[in-house]
Amino acid sequence: MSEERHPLDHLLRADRLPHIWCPGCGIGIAMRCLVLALEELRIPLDRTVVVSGIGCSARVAGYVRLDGFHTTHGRAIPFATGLKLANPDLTVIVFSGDGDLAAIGGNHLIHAARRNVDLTVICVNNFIYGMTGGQSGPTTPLAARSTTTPYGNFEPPFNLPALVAASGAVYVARWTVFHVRRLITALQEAITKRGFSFVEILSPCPTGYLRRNKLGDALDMMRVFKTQSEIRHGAPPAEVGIELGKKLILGKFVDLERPTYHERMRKQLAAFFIEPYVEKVSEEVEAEEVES
Amino acid sequence: MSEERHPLDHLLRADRLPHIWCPGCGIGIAMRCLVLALEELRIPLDRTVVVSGIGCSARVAGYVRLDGFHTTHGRAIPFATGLKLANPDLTVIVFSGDGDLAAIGGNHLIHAARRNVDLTVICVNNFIYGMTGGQSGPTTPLAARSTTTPYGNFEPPFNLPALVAASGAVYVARWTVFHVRRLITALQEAITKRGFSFVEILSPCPTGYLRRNKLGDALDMMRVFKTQSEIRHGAPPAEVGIELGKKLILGKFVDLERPTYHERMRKQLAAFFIEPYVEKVSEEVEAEEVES
Amino acid sequence: MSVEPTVHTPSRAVRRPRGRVFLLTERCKGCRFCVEFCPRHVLAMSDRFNSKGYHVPAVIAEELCTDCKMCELLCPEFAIYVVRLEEER
Amino acid sequence: MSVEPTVHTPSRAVRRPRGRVFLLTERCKGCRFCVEFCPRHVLAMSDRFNSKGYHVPAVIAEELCTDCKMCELLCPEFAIYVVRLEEER
Amino acid sequence: MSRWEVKIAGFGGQGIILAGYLLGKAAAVYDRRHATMVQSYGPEARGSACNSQVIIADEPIYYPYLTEPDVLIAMSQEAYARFAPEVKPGGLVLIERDLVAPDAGRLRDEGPGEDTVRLYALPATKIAEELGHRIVANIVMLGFLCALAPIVSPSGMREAVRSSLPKSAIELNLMAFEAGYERGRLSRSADDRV
Amino acid sequence: MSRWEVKIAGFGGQGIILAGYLLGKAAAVYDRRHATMVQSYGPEARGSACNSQVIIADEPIYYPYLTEPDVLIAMSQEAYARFAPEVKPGGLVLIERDLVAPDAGRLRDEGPGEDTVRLYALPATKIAEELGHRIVANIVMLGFLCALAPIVSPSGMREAVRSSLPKSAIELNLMAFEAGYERGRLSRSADDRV
Amino acid sequence: MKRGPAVLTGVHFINGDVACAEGALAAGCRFFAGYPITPATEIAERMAERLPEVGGTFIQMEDEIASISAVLGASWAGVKAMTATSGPGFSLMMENLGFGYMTETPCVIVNVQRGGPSTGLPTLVGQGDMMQARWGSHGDYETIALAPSSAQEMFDLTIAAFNLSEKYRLPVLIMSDAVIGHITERVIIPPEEEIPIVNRKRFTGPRETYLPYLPEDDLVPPMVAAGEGYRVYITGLTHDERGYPSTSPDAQERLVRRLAEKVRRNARDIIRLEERGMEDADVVLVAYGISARVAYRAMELARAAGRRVGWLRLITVWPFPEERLRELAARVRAFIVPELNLGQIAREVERCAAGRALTIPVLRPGGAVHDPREILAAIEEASHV
Amino acid sequence: MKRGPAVLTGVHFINGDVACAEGALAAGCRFFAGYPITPATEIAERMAERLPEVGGTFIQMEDEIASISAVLGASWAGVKAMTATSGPGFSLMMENLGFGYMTETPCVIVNVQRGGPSTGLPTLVGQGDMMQARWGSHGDYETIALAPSSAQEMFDLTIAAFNLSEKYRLPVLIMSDAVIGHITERVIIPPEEEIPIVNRKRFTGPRETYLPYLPEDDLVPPMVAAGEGYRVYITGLTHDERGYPSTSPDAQERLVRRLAEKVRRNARDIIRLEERGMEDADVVLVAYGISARVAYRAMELARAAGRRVGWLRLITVWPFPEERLRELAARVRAFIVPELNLGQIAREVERCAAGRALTIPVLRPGGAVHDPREILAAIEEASHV
Ligand SMILES: Cc1ncc(C[n+]2csc(CCOP(=O)(O)OP(=O)(O)O)c2C)c(N)n1
Ligand SMILES: Cc1ncc(C[n+]2csc(CCOP(=O)(O)OP(=O)(O)O)c2C)c(N)n1
Ligand code: SF4
Ligand code: SF4
Ligand code: SF4
Ligand code: SF4
Ligand code: SF4
Ligand code: SF4
Ligand SMILES: [Mg+2]
Ligand SMILES: [Mg+2]
Repeated sequence: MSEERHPLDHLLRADRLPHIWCPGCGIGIAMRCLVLALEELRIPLDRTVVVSGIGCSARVAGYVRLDGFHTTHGRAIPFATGLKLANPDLTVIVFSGDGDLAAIGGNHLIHAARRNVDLTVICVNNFIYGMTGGQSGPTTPLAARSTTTPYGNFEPPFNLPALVAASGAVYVARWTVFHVRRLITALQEAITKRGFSFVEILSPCPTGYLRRNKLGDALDMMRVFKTQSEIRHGAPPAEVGIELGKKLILGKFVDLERPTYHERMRKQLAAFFIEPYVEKVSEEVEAEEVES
Repeated sequence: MSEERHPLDHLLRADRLPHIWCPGCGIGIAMRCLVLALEELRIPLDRTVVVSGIGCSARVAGYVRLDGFHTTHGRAIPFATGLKLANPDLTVIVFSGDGDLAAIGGNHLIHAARRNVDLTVICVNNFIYGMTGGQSGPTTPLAARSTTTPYGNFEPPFNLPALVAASGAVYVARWTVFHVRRLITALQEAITKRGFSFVEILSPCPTGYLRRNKLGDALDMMRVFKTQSEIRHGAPPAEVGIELGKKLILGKFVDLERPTYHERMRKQLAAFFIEPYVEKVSEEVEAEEVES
Repeated sequence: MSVEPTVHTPSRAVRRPRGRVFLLTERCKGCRFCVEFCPRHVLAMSDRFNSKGYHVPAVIAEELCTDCKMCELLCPEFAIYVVRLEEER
Repeated sequence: MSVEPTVHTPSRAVRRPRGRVFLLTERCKGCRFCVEFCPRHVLAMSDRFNSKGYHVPAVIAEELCTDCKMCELLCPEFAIYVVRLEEER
Repeated sequence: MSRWEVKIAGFGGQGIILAGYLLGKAAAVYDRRHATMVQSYGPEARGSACNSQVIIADEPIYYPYLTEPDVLIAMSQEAYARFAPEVKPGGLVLIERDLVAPDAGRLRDEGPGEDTVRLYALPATKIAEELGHRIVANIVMLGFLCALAPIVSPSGMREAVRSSLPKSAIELNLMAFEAGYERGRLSRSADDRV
Repeated sequence: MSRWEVKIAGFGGQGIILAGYLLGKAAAVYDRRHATMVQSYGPEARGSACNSQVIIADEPIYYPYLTEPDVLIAMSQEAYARFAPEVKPGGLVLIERDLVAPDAGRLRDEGPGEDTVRLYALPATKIAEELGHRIVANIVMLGFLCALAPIVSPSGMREAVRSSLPKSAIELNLMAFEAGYERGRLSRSADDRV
Repeated sequence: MKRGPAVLTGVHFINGDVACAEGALAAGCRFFAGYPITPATEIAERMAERLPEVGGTFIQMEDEIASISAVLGASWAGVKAMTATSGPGFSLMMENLGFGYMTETPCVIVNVQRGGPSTGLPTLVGQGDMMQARWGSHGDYETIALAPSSAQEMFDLTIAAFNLSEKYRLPVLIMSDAVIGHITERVIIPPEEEIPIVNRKRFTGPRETYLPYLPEDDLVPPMVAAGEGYRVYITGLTHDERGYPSTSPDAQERLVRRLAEKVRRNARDIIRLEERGMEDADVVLVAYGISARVAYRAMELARAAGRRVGWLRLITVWPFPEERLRELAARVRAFIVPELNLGQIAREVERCAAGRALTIPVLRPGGAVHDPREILAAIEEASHV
Repeated sequence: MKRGPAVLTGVHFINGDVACAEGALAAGCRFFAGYPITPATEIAERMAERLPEVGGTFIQMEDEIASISAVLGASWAGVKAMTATSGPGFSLMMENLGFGYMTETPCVIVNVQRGGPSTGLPTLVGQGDMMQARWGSHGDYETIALAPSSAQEMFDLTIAAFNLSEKYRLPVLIMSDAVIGHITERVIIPPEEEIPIVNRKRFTGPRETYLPYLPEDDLVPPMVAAGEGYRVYITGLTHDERGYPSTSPDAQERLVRRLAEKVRRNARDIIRLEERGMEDADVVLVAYGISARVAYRAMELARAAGRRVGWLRLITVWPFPEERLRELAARVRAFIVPELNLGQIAREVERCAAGRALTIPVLRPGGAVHDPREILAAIEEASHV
């Protein structure tokens, strides 16, 4: 009962395993689902890029055997936007944490959704800032304890699916690391979807979140994922906010067609460049009176 | 037919008039509506503060005779949050432009709405970056020309009411600078509302937007506001996106009750501090293994 | 078009409010909002320039003014305002 | 509970797939997901430690394994995997 | 003269910067000389005082600010009041007649003297309006200037107009230039000089 | 001795830092001496090697790193292998018996010599488990240390435990301390010494 | 809700970050806005726990830009306010830090430095942000930056930082490092009444006469808070004494010069140094933060070997103690500057030495402190030139 | 879609911002991400118009942080990329600029400086960000910064900046100013084939042998692009030659030293200066950007008055031309440094002068350039000491 290579090792930087995640951390499962989704999709992996910010979840970019960019905290999406726009042939996947994408990176998230750039954003929501040791974040449930909410959190969390849907995302889904098969399917749909797609993955952080909130260990959280979830495809995003003690609503909430950034760009530009280039006084010369 | 003082001069820094705004610019009207709303509300103006970022609209903070803070581009909301949290007795009004609040400042906008801090955010949407001379922004309609979209804009704009509603705002309304009386009422409601309220004000920018888009002058835009608007109170925010050639949907879209940041804070903290203070090894000492 | 029963308070019911229009010419930037949106056509653009070179409006029919304050409310420049006249008896 | 007509291919219909479980012990961190969520109770935690001091699971009933791969899918460590056995004939 | 310093001044919206630009472009691109233009304007988006400073020379120009303008084109009273006193003795001052009232004093040409300038007035805006749009008053002024001083070649100016403006505007602007130029040629002897 | 350098080393999660903290606190707060603790750990959130370095002295401590530890508490094989060689000749090495296998060589006490240390082994985790929870193995070790070397006063240690831990944990930790201390007192003459 | 004492008088064994938080509370800080980042997080965590106990406000913002903005806002509400971060967050704060200098907003910003550049070495020490502290925001201004060398100083200097910031109306920086932030040491917190507290000068005259940017003799204008009825207008644009924007080069000259001069002219009041062995020194170690403690050890070793070595610890790093350095340069042979960067403060030392004394940087880019013997080697070298 | 020529060969009368954009296009830049800000906006506006004509991509991002992040991303897609901003936006870019240095990402960042600090004087000139260019991001690193003095140089140096950035794999800064950005001048664009273009060294060997951070003799590692199959892992953490994160002080030493050394060792290749009258000078004006042109006028005036004045224009400001300054310090009486700040480059001059020559800063905090007579006065002063 022991052999050298895991069947997925060729898709991983196996020389870096074991990874740094804690026992019971769900990020490893999320990473496998990504890798499996990619393998089954049979898209050219040489042109598939994973971009992350900073955080435990963001370490995924360094474990998958793909081009991986571990950027700065919160900036994975604009970096990915630059990659994708400069080379539209790339499949660009952003994989990062809830704090990274929705706290410091929240603005990039909504703007990328608005632009409908063809990116897939995968957000590991572990309800906490894992890497820095368990501070609250924009997904921490009300009343939860964290090192920065020692008396219980009193800031309501974002409903991320609602936020990205209101911003313009064309594909929005939520699963947990327990729902591996469905998650793999969702990732495949998201990756193949043209435009901005978003998958939220609920995941246990025993070290930073569960322990402090007396929610047991990672296994207990997995049991919660198993028993307290309700799959409601097409649920209105506004109704899928996560509240302690209520069912976790999972499923595919948004899947619609809208021209992507590139599609709109091509269409808009096609009307021009009929005449040869002529140097003109651009209106700047007259825009003498601008400020700030 | 001439007299020294305008009846509102006492609420303005009249020594700074005429203001810097262009002929036909709507910001002056929006400013008057704010001033009139405040005057009629009879709240203590000594404790009313206007905070702005940078932009033409943001100059309002320097013309009203109130405590005014003209902060940095995009940062009016967090500055205002600091003011309000440090002194909850203040009435804190953020007044700024669409670029300031929704482009560079977009993250603060959604987070403040999420927290439901008791702020009133007034956003002058002139569809453009006025102060820097007419660049496109996150509210510029599709196909519109600007100095940075010389071939027509191909980024879909935000639907701001939908964005802030999805983020948690308790009061969301949209009016134009033509609808002065309704706007005044809306501002009064927003200011008296407990929690995060948001009022979008559509306003002509003849210099940066109309001229370049052959939409005539400010007066033409005012006529559009008058004739092409449809008031639909309670319209679902998702349905009020602005599209060229379609009716402008105005009205009060959201007005609901949700505990404010301060209310939740007080409630959450009330359960503590029953025992006298004891120095304890906070869990930090054991959180030896954190990073980044 | 009011369908409410009219209470006859003879001395007031027939009178309509009247206003006197004031203009701070040096503030005006000639946007014409006041002229366009005055429901009683009290104002018109004049040939006059102020010192910044902006055309300013003129009052052409003050007697029609109902003190509705639309001009005042819509002026971006705080350049025009209306004072209600004592009611004529 | 299939309501489709069953085609009798006798040698296959009665056989269920079987798997062999492999464990990369040095990767395991003892989270117990594989043990808990194996529908056939093929695994159990053992007393053994790996060199990092984590308890690792043991295969206690490999013959029950249906190669459903749940253990493999849920292992956060890429520490366990299942290989389908040649079907017994 | 191998070096010209020209100041064009007025309000935002009068095409002050464009005028400076065209002048410089004519010199730099079509007359193949060195030229610089720096501009200055206020914080307002519209209507504040603004000016452009153009230097044309045969040598590279290091210091791009005027030390003593050879020419001032004043399109507003404020511009005139502020900048006329700086003009080099014997220099040229062109004013928009309907917007600027010149004072007495040094500016009257009372014979060549230490402290005098040559002052010409032109109703450029009126001329422009007659041509179709007041927006080309600046170009009328440029034509006027071209005729009164050998700063740039008229052909260079025409090329600058042609190569710089949107197609639809070229004709009107060329007409404005010619109108100004014509007035300038006449003025050299006639009474446009104040 | 007026100055003690103590290294406590093991894995994240073994309470290595807490042990160092309590030791330092006993010295600084209750024995009123100077004390510093610096810690070191890897990038992993859990399970990587970590250690704490404690210096206790009567004088202010400028350089807070150990130059030659007087005492090493090794809670893992890795820690033992890495740090035991650094211990000062004649110094004290305490190991968690069930996790560390000491090598032969310099560490055996073959009579006082240049290159020897005093090595004691204690099944601290087992003792802790017997008391109720393996988490207090670190405190067992501290008790053991207190009995074997006059670094801090036992009463100081007890106070440090009482003032530092959540109420619910104090009793267990004090029991752990006493258990270790008792074993240490016995060991001073007995066979816990390896 | 006020349940805990603000000043925890007594003897403690706490780490530098916790001591910093306690110092802030003792100084009267009642507002903290921050964003977690190793190795500064414990300051926020301590504040999160302690501020509600004393009736203050803690908020974790969405990022560091929001954090410093909220701190500036709170300061204008009349409350002493602070944030704490490390390199990446410090970089993000640069724009709004400049707003703080321009609007003369008192507040304290703590940077617990880790190894850089970029994400670098999150858990390990560095001192690479020392020049950034001086030059990191656009435009020119003067700042005050203090560099603590112990947990005790994390407490003491945080109080000093608040006092300086209130006195001179500007953001004051505490440039700590990962070792000093995490070192756990004895910290003695004195009784409340023994802690000197400086509060901003308040204007209390009639509204009509108040000019928010009219300085007094010390070049500092008295301040008011929002809500007090003075109806101030505060802008990051260049402004005149009324606070109104101005685009005149003169206004720029007056304002920006004064912002610098109020620090420069008061340099003697601001600068703190600690010195040892200067009487007979012909080589002087110049260091700060954890490096100063390592250098101290090197001095001990060198003195034991008969070298005449002095030790100058920069407690105030900015404004740089030019005067003292120039004095020393005239009489010592060399300065040795050990730093955990590629040579930042060493450049300042070199400039002040003006060729009169040698400057020998001893550099490591971070990750670990020096081995005292590296410094010793430089002393030997300097003693032989 | 490719309809316009990338290189607009010919004689133009354009402003510095437009020339900068044209320079970028001529250098091969095909990606621009930016955010409007006076006085740099025209660069973005020109790029918005021109890039689609040459098949490139222009995007206006939501802020400056996003802009620089997108630029770094585009560069890793193998495309030459640029952004342009002014002080406030430059400050916001600091964190991700550091990521660019750490990951050795070629790109060009233009800062058209205006009066600061903070919002300051948006439309008016300043040179207050010169030290920020060197020290603005946390941690220690070396940078390359060029200071154009004319519209022509906005064109030329933008090409040079791209070439240096490609050659040495780092973000290169163009530190322009509001006058140079807006000055309209004759700009001569040479034929395409006369423009020297440097492209990053590409690795083309077998995948297995590629180590993304294994430097060659010039200390620069060859680069690959995302999507080429090399499966690189790029991180802002301290990393080894494989690009893998490492927390060893050794890895830090090797990486961070090399990042600095690759600039320092190649300083001669990087540094460009322009000099006049140095043969007989006993006073030397040291200046850059618009101030250099003003100083030139002062030199003319002084020479006319019989003063032996030299003129040294810093085209490369960082790395600072230490060597040349030290040489000159040995033989001239004084350096005069006119700057539109409170004395930034003057400090570097002072440091290099090492007491051998006097350093006389002539300072204005911005809003307007110097009157040449102010500089003349300093020359007179220096000539009399
Ligand atoms: C600018 C900046 N601020 C703060 C940090 C510190 N930091 C690193 S990861 C992190 C939070 C990570 O939380 P999340 O994105 O939820 O990821 P997780 O670790 O939970 O997977 C923070 C605050 C940083 N690296 N950079
Ligand atoms: C950090 C920073 N980036 C850019 C700018 C330049 N800037 C000033 S105002 C403005 C846009 C203003 O647009 P908006 O908020 O819509 O206000 P408007 O002028 O249209 O009222 C920009 C980009 C700045 N001041 N600071
Ligand atoms: S801290 Fe939480 S998120 Fe990070 S590795 Fe550990 S369990 Fe996972
Ligand atoms: S530019 Fe536009 S928004 Fe700004 S003042 Fe002019 S009209 Fe108003
Ligand atoms: S008050 Fe009404 S009626 Fe009178 S002038 Fe104004 S808009 Fe016209
Ligand atoms: S609305 Fe005001 S600014 Fe406009 S024309 Fe009338 S008075 Fe003048
Ligand atoms: S494959 Fe399925 S049945 Fe077999 S051990 Fe794994 S989980 Fe159990
Ligand atoms: S799921 Fe993986 S890590 Fe967890 S116990 Fe099983 S083999 Fe070990
Ligand atoms: Mg998280
Ligand atoms: Mg706008």
